[in-house]
Amino acid sequence: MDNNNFEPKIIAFVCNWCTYTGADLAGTSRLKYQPNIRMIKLPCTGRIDPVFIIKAFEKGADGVLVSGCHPGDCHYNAGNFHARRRWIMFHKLLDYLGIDDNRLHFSWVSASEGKKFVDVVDGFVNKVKAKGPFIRYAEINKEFVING
Amino acid sequence: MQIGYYPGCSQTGTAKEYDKSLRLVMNKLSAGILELNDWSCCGATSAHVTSHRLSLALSGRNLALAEKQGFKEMLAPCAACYNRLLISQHELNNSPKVKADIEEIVDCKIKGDTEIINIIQLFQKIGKEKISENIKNDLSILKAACYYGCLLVRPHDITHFDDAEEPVSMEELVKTVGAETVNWNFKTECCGAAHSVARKEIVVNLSKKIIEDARTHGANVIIVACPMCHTNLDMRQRAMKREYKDHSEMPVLYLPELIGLAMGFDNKQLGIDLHTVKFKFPELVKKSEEITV
Amino acid sequence: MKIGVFICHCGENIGRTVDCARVAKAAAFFTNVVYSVDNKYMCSDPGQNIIKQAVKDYKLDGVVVGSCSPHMHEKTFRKAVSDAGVNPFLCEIANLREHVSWVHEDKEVATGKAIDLVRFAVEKVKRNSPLTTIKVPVTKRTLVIGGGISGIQAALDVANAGYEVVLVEKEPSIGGHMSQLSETFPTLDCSQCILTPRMVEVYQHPKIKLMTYAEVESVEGFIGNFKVTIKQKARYVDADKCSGCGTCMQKCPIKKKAFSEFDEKLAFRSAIYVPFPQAVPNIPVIDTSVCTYFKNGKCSMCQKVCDREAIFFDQKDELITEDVGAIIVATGYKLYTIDKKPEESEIKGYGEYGYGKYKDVIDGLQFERIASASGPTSGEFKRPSDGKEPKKIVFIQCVGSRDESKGFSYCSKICCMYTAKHAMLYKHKVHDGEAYVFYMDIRAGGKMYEEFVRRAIEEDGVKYIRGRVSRIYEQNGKYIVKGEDTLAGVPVEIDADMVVLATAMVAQPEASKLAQTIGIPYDKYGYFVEVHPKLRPVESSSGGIFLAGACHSPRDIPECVSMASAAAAKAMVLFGSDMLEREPTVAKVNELLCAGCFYCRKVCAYNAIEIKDIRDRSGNLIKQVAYVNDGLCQGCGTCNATCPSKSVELIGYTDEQIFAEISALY
Amino acid sequence: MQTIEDEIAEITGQNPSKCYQCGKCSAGCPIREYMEQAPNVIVRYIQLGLFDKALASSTIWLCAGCLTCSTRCPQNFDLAKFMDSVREIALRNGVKVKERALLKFHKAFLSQIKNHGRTYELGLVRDYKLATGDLFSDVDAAPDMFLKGKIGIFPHNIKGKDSIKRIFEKTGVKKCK
Repeated sequence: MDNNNFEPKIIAFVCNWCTYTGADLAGTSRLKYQPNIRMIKLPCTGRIDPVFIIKAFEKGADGVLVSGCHPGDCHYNAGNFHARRRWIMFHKLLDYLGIDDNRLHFSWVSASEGKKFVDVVDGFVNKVKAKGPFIRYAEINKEFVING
Repeated sequence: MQIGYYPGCSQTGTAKEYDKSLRLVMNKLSAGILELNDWSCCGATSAHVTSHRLSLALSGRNLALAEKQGFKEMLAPCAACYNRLLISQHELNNSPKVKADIEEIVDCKIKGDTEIINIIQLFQKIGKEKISENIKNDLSILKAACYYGCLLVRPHDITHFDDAEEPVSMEELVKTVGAETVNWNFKTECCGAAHSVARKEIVVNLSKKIIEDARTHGANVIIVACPMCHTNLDMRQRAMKREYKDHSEMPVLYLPELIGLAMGFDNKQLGIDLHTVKFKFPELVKKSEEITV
Repeated sequence: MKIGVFICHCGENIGRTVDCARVAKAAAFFTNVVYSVDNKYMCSDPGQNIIKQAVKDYKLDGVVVGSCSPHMHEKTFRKAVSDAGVNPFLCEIANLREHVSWVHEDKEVATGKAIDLVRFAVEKVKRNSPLTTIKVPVTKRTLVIGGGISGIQAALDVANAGYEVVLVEKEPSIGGHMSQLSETFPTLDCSQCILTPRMVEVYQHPKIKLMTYAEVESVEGFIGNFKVTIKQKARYVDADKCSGCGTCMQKCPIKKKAFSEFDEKLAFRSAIYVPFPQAVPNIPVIDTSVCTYFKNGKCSMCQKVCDREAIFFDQKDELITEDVGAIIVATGYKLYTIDKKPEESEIKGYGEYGYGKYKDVIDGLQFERIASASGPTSGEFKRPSDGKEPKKIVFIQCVGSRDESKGFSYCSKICCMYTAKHAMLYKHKVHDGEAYVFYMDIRAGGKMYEEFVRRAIEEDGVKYIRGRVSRIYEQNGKYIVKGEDTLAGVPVEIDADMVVLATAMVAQPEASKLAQTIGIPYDKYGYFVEVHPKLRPVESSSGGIFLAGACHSPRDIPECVSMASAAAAKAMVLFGSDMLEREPTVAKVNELLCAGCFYCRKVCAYNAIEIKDIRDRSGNLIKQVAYVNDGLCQGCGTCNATCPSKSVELIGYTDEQIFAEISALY
Repeated sequence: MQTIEDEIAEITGQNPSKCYQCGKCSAGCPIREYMEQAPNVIVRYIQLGLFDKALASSTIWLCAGCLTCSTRCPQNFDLAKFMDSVREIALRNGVKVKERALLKFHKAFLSQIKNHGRTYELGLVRDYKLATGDLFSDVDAAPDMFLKGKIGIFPHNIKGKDSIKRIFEKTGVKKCK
């Protein structure tokens, strides 16, 4: 399939205090980024359950972006540390589930990093565009439909 | 310990006594230095003031040769050569683009892993113990002003010399061979270097300042580690005499010459007699005779 | 559930790139949406009335507003909804401005994204449950960390408003750097004369608990309810018994071993000492690193001569805990210095100035001590090396400031002014003396500041030379200063008797450690960071923790004082109400599911999860389950994500709600 | 169109606008008193786009490359390297060099390298003297050095002479004589 006009679907799980606010800042500074991203606001990256991400892929996302406060300045002192610790295990799980972990991107974007937010989004969107659509789960789902 | 040796042009001419004394001392310390085959000029000042790429390439060639000859470390006793080789290596290692360009020009690969060392590092590597074992003469009557000049210590982030403003590593060596050192201001002040021929008056004035500061701080000899510095500080004293009627001579020795004296060699063996300013210490000569008897 | 959708044009801001009418139409077809409309300004009164009216007319029990960021107007709309009699937490915001119209250009795409975001919100609100805000009590006490002018000001303001204050200072006396200063710009009034009364006021204030020679060990809890542990270092002197007569200090045999910190190493002090005569409290401490008794038990002179028997060599450090509702951090700054032995100093550099090598090349604070009437030279200008009066002084600005290679990139802000003051003070005392100032720019922004500098130049004849000095070296008793006047384009060489370096203001070395202890962010220099540089300059991002003075950035006395008062005001705002309202986003435990593994406790940063016993009627323990303390829970949801049996849920962000949002994708 | 400022940035890998004109370089420059403009002024010229002024200045040729400025610059701006690049550009653009003698010396020096691989004093002195026409300076030093055998009479030609020629051609530095 031709990836040039392929517009990936990307779900972003962001924390309310840093990245969501950073995205607001990108807005107030009228920066522009690619529209493929749909943000889901959570209080803290610590809240993000790996299952969310798998769910996202199952529901047809081509990529998932996770972003929160920088290590050290989590609004909840330690939430993002726990999150970070969780990801380390999580990569293996993804692999096991047949999801190329290049489709998953973690980054730390603070409330003051509107520009960085834009770079992260554009960078990741392009990366996923290059990889093409994530069909595996879609197909599996089809099979389910067929075989009832 | 087998160290590569990049003499540099001066060593074959204006600074042949530097070369002479160095080899002599190294023999005495039974630490071999092996001359780099078919080495060419590093380009010195003239190259880098006219073309950045030229200076990189000229030094690059020698770096490549050193690697061919399998030198882990290579000594460049001339501060200028040391500086050019080091900077070129630094720039090559820090920019793949530049590296590719220069490799194409000199048409061979440059790994850039030969450690370029200066005269002071050389003696540090040999070690104070080993040096002091070979000391025969008492140099305590010498009040030495150690003159580092520019290119030995700068740029600091590349040379990583002990201190950019107040270096002391040469003093430590000089103390090891029994001479006293003086604390003075112009350790790293510039002598005018490459302007020696074309703008002599500049060099004469700068060098005069340096010599006088050494004198006022009680020095009776200046120790250098660079042929250019030596040319300017020693040879130009003739001109100083004409410029400043009251100028009284100040002997200038290369570091290896001083170490040589301590080891009991005489002026002739070390080539000190080739200097413009005569250097005689009867007491010393006597002592060495006593020992040889 | 009956949901109403309201799309705001925000004038042109959203309308320009998003077809709001189309979004509203599209939303009308979502399940449970019974009403959908767009309007020019939703946040305006008429706009809000549309919502209220619709709630009544269509019996809405869920509302989605597509507008600006929830951080802007979520409160506004939730209030509107609750005014209309619907629980405010049944209102969700879709961010169509910051996240759509302002960041995308293509109207088609933007509109599409807007519709998606509204769908997300609808799916979420469907699963919202009515909530009531949590109320927690406020402890109306304030902890002030640091007893410099900022800490003193903040403490006095809060205390005078009638609230208790705990003031913690790590040095033996309060007063900070201001107590070291000779005179202050631009009025040239005596620093100690204006400060000392304040220090005494603090000491005598019934509402202030002063703890000097003490440090904050740890901070637990959250806004309104902090538990602070403070380490009171052993003074070896009983504060209640000591009368401050000072006999111990006079008799102490240690005379020339310890440099006086207060006099910036220009004088010595005894082993048992108060930093300076006007110290508050006027109770000495023993410096165990030099005291003979602590070295070899030989001497106990101070104990012998103390008729109050106030000296106890066996005194130990003790830990004290205090409950406070607000914390004001005022830990101040340190001067960029190189101690007399450069190898011992934490900062290298400026060898070209002979800084740390030459006795007469000193820094700003040392000059303050020399100029101060209470200083080692009792205010007479004598240079440290030989005590002679300097006839020519060179002042150099921006040493360590605006210098990314040797110091810090930032401007230390106060040096221009204090250098002008130094030169002025010198000229006033030594009339035949010459004062030269090397500067890069003169930054004299402030009331009567520029005028002050002009006075130094025009009336007192201080010579200003624009350029950085390159080298200073000693030549027969003089210090040769090599500079360039970049305005005239001529080299300048001055043979000075003394050189004063206006060295940079830097963050306290332990600042970053403290920041981690109390949980506030700090920048790469170690300065503490405010929530918003323009609109919330004295609040840290941790609720209830405020910033005052030079711990935030280089600033002069008036700025420190005003910042301190601002921080105090913020604390008092907090104390204005007895109960704190908090978002009800807290974790809840499903006790039936909970297996009692208590992983959640391990990850909870607030110790909000307790162990609860479940007993049958006859009171036998059946099992233990996790229990969330609403007061402590901050709602980060880490427990939720960690719980293996999914029996902890974060209200407002339940798995169900998030799955719904995800499923709503495309 | 690449401006001279861009060229400099390319050669030195640093942006001239980094310099904030504090003058510490000029303050510490050993050659300062002989220069027609202070080193920081040359940077200023470039910053202001007054390229001709910069390229024509004697200052760029008097810089001895002692690196004092680069070592002490508070902005980590390598001024010595900057000066090299300005000189290089001046030559490329055929700007009339005020410090003829210095340039002639450098050219004489390079021609030695080009032709023999190493410098060879007699040749160097000869070329230089002929170029500058000042035959009688250094009368104090030269004979003395000559007698002491410090001035080689015959050039020492290295084996890899052609590789050196190649270097000169490739780097476009042809006219050394």
